[in-house]
Amino acid sequence: MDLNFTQEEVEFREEVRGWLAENLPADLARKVRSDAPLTKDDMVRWQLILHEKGWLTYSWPAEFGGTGWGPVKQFIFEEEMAYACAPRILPFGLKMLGPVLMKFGTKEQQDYYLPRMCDGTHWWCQGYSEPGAGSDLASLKTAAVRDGDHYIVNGQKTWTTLGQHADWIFCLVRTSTDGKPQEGISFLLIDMKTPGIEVRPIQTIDGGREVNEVWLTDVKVPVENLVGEENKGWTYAKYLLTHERTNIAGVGKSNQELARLKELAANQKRNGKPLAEDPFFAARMAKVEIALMNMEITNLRVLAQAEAGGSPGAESSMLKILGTEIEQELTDLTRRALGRSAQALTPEADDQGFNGPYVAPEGFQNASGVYFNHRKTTIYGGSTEIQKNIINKMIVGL
Amino acid sequence: MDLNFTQEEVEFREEVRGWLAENLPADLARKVRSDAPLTKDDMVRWQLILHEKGWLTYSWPAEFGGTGWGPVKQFIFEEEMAYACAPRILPFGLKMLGPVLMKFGTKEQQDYYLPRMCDGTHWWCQGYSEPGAGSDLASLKTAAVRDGDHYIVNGQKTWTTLGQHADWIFCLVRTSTDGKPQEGISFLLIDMKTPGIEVRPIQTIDGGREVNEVWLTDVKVPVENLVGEENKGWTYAKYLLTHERTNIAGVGKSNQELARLKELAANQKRNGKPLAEDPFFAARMAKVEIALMNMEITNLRVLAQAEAGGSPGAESSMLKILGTEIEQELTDLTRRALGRSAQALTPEADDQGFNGPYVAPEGFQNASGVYFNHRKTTIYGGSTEIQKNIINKMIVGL
Amino acid sequence: MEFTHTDTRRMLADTIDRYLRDKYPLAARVEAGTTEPGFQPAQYEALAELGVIAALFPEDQGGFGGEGFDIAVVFEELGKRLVNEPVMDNALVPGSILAAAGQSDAVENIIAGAARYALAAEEPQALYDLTDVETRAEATGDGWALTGAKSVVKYASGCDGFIVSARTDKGVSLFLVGADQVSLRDYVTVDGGRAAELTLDGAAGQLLGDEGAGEAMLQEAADRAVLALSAEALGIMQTVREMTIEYLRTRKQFGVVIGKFQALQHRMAEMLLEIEQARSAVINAANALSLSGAERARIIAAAKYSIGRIGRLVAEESIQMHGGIAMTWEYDLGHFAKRLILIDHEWGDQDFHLARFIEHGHAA
Amino acid sequence: MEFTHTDTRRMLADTIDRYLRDKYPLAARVEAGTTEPGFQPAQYEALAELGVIAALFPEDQGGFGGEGFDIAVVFEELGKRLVNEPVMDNALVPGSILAAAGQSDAVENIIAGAARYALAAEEPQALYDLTDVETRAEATGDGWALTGAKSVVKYASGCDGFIVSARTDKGVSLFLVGADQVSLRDYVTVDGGRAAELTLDGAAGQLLGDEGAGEAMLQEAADRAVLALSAEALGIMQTVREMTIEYLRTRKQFGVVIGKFQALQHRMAEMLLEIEQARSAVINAANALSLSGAERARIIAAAKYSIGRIGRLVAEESIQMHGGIAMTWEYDLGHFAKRLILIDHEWGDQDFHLARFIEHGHAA
Repeated sequence: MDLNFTQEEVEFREEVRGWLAENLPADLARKVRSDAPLTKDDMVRWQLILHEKGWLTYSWPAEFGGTGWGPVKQFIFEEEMAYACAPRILPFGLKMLGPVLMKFGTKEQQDYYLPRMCDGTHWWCQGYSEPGAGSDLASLKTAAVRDGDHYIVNGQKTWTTLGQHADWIFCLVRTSTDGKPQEGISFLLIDMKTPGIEVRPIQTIDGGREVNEVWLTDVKVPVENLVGEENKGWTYAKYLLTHERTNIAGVGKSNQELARLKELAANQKRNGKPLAEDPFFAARMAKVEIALMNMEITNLRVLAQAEAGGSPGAESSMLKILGTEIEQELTDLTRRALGRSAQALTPEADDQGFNGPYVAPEGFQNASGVYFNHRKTTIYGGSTEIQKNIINKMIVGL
Repeated sequence: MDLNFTQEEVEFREEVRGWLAENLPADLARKVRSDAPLTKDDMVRWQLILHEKGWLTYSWPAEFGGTGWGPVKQFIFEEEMAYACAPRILPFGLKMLGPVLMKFGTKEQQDYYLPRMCDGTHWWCQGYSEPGAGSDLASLKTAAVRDGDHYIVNGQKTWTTLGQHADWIFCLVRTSTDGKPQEGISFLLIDMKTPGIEVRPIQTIDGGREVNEVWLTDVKVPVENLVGEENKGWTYAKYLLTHERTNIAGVGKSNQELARLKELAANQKRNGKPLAEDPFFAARMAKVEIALMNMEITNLRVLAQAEAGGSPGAESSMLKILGTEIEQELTDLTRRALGRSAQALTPEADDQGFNGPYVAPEGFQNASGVYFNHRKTTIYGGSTEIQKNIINKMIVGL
Repeated sequence: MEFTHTDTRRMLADTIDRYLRDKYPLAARVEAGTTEPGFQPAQYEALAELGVIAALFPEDQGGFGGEGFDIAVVFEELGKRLVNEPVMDNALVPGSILAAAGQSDAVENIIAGAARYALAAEEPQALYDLTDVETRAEATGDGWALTGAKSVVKYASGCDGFIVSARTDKGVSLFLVGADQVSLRDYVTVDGGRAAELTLDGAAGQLLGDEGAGEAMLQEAADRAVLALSAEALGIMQTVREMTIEYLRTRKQFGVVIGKFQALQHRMAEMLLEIEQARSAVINAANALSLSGAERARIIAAAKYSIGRIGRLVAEESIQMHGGIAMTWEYDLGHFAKRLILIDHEWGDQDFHLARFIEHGHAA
Repeated sequence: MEFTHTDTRRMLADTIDRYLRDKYPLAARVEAGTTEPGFQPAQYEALAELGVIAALFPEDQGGFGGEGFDIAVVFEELGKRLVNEPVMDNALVPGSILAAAGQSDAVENIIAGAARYALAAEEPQALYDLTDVETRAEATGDGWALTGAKSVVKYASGCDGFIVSARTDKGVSLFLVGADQVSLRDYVTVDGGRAAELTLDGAAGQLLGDEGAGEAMLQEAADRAVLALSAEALGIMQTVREMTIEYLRTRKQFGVVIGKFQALQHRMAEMLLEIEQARSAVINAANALSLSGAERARIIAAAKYSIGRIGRLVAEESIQMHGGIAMTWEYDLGHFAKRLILIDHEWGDQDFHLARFIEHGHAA
């Protein structure tokens, strides 16, 4: 047993931390820290800075131009990014489509798409979910009918995150209705500029406009945009979903949020004393901190296993459940710590030159919005209920 | 809206309280207060005192020699019994079999059995559960085969509370295997002295010996001991189970336990201050007290409905769930309040002339045992899981 | 014992219910909650005409109710339809203080829907503690001059006047301050509505009640507000309950309606059971308004604690059982859930009231 | 990072596991726990021979381990089979104090299983607080005379001596007291075993370590004890887990195995997930034994808090999922559940350790 990182890993962490301190633009870090929305330009700017350093493809093998880092280094990198309040690297191209293309794509597809998802040419979005499907992903209905050199695609995708900025979408489409629902699904790459595609924003309960519906009406897609074999898309989709995610638990992000919460609680006052010393609030914070400490060890255990070449079983589902619940609890405590001021919705206070008075303390203008927005985390990416089904299946076997 | 009892009800409460103060033997109250086990003699003694007063049949209609009290008076009576730490009135004859006989029994059965379950002649026990059945009561297998004027009964009953003292048992038996499991069940009264009956004690995890297995081997039961019609026993069993229970929530008992817990917490010390002032412990106590306050109102709502002739729906199941959870939580807090001394098992400290030193404070010699024993309350009488199924069925309808 | 409302209160409830069902579409409410003044003045006036405000005041103040159960009935109905008209903030709370201070003209105008006032009591540095008052009042020749800041004064914009708590040498007192005497920074609230930061810089104020009597007066108003909020939350929970039941019955996943999944059934049963506990808490609080001392304080604190705890459960569980659709602005549920959660941020959250409950237990 | 044990520790675990599986039937353990001396002396000696005690001490004290992970490995194995031999109470805890005080002969005898000692630290008036000491020690000509009372000293009967905390003018100190110097009132414990109330009336004692150093010495012993208890609880949870999984797979109700009911599936998933969290807490605590200061205190407190919380969940949920059978003495589960719950009553319960965690957070 050894809970410590190796000397090399410790030095690597220093290197990442040092580089971030010098290269992460302060305005971006400030936005991330206070949960203010990022523009497309913000995200692309940061992506290109990372790309120049060669770290954008931190999770890719060297043969495809990646860093070739193992799970532990990837984890450290992600932790440091979280601590520094760097904008998250959008996963759709780099973490989702990328690995699928590397494993199942043709050489031509790899050569064309992989570089372009790094250099800012292609912004990718994901076309998995459909309005009627929800957790039952395989019941999807968007149909692709072969017509000569093309597929004609009709249907509707939803929850397409940042689809409003996207150049391309990777879609699961139904190419056959024979057999089980899983058997007639194919994996298609679609240029968003193709006629017949319409993106309609979905406003979320916090007022945000991150997700979209994507409507497809007689969209012509060249057959060479098919990934792998027709009707085998479910295999690729599952590969993507179960593809080793070393930081599904979001330890770095939650540690960062906890630190921010503690600072807030030290400054807020209840009965003339810091809120952090109120026994009920202190207990709430301590409980989530302990859960996070335990989960961090659980996460390291999975990581060590992955580093040794093993693949995690039910632990991935456990980490998804725990990680999202801890994240949600932190957003809950943050809004609680703000008291009455959590009711104010004052994004203008984040603007440069804002002149007060603040309602919530600086950096906490949108705490309630963040709380409501985070309700999604236990719904998407395999809901908590689905994860419990998986845990039960893998361990109890029923 | 009026949350107050009527003047008549208030006076009735005073009357009950006054009578209990004078007539409840102090040694019995002391045993009940400190959760010490009662002997058969203890229980019979108290039962006869109540019978002499005419209150043993407090839940019976006047035509059968009962008090004729409505739901509210019955509730008040039960509350006062709990506050006074009176031994509970055993339900098997008076609350379970009695109402079934009144509704479905013959005149002869009523005339014979009802008086004898009051005057100490017949101690009744219940033969419902079987080892394989659990929550699936209708899957019972104990068989009664008609043979001339008798049934020949073979099978096994379990969880028979205080069966070791019993003169008679009322049993659900299978008289037919045609149709649905519910359709072939009959309701039989069996004299425990009949050859072929063996009572084997089951020791529970707290070391208690309240429950038993009852084995029946070729037990001859006269056909006149059948209640109602053959194969209609399920109807009677359900009547018994759903027969209006005005105090399923145990409000009086829990209020009494809470008062005892508060007293304990005021005397125990943590960091030199009363445990009752420790913020974490105070919060635990306050939460259960608030749950109990709310449940008390819910209970009164159901009671008012019953008094007006209505019959409770899903509320009965809600009160069963809440009442048992609150009871369990109180036993949990009591053992917590005792700290290390909850580990000692010192029933001898309850003996007259015990000479110390006490480990746990007087009256709390068996707090951990009580905690473990109370785990049964969410399992028996329709487990919490079964109650949730019922609530869902009645309200959501699926 | 009697757990049905009087005929008068049932008629009132029916009247409000029918009006809101017919004439208070949710879409307009949501829209109003994102713009100025944060509510629909015509609706507010219509509600006043229906007697919604008069029901909150006793006859000798020009109303026809004013008891705990009147407040509970009104706000439960308003909650069911997610009404964000400032009935609590501009009528119930300031009206009861003004009545206690003998300002009967102002109360009449409030009841008629012709005037709106707001209580400006909570300060930026205080977490729900109404006695944590740094605003100062100095005696001037014929009145008082107030200086300080108040936070999240709901529906402040357009008010005819403000009731402001301020400290003098005799402790906390309440003052009536004209709208022209204060500066407001107005903004939208997360749950749909508006509020303002209010600053006073030597504002002229008129003492309400006795000097130093402010804490008691505030507590009296707080008890009414807590009851109103709790009843509003109960109304919201009932609508959420209906929406969730309907969704469980109709939404299909994996070929069956999701209400067939036992894991969801059991969670729904828990939610249903807790909502009944919330209802009992509100009944108890409504009744407690006619009590006094520690008993009243404990019961009212217990209600707000219960509403805070159960409200969070209902909001979070109903969203989770709905899944993605509940995350959208377009679907009604999220708006109900937001208000339910934010009710815990008004007049003391669940921890605040748990502490208050404990404190008054010791005192008893 | 490395999350597998060293070969030596894995061999030790295998040895203990094999021995207990073959030669430590639960029935005998349960029986022993209800009679005198509360355990099976022959088993205790056999465990000592296997090296179970030696593994808890470093080489320079005559053992071959003594690190956090040695303690964790041993007690996890003991927990799995619900061993109630006094390895913690008569060896680990007193042994580490005696070693620190330079009593190497006594430690040697402990390691050999030839002598048993017990720490008598907690007093009747104290809830887990080892610094709440009213027992007094007065200097005599050549030693000390102790007067006071100690509560729930586990496996006291038959001990060769006691380590007693007592107050002098310099604070709390520890003393070695002969068995003939104390009176014991011996009794059964709820979780199967024995303990005693211990009284001292001018008992002759020998100072261990420096006068006034008692609190630090006790805290050092407490950290080891908490780790041992946490690992024992983890072992118990694993057995409970296996029993419950087996029961879900085989017990039928309404015609299907109960593990098919989704409500139980989801609760089982939560229990499985929490047990993994408990495992992580134990690993963290084992590692923390080599740290110092607030960091060590926080991690060890966090582990005991986690074990208390998760232990209750596992005990209660496993009984509930089993139903009636789990309530019987004859079925194994209840005995595991009882020990799991009572572990929260030794060396500070979850509230005590949550407070400790918070306190050391502020200090850090």
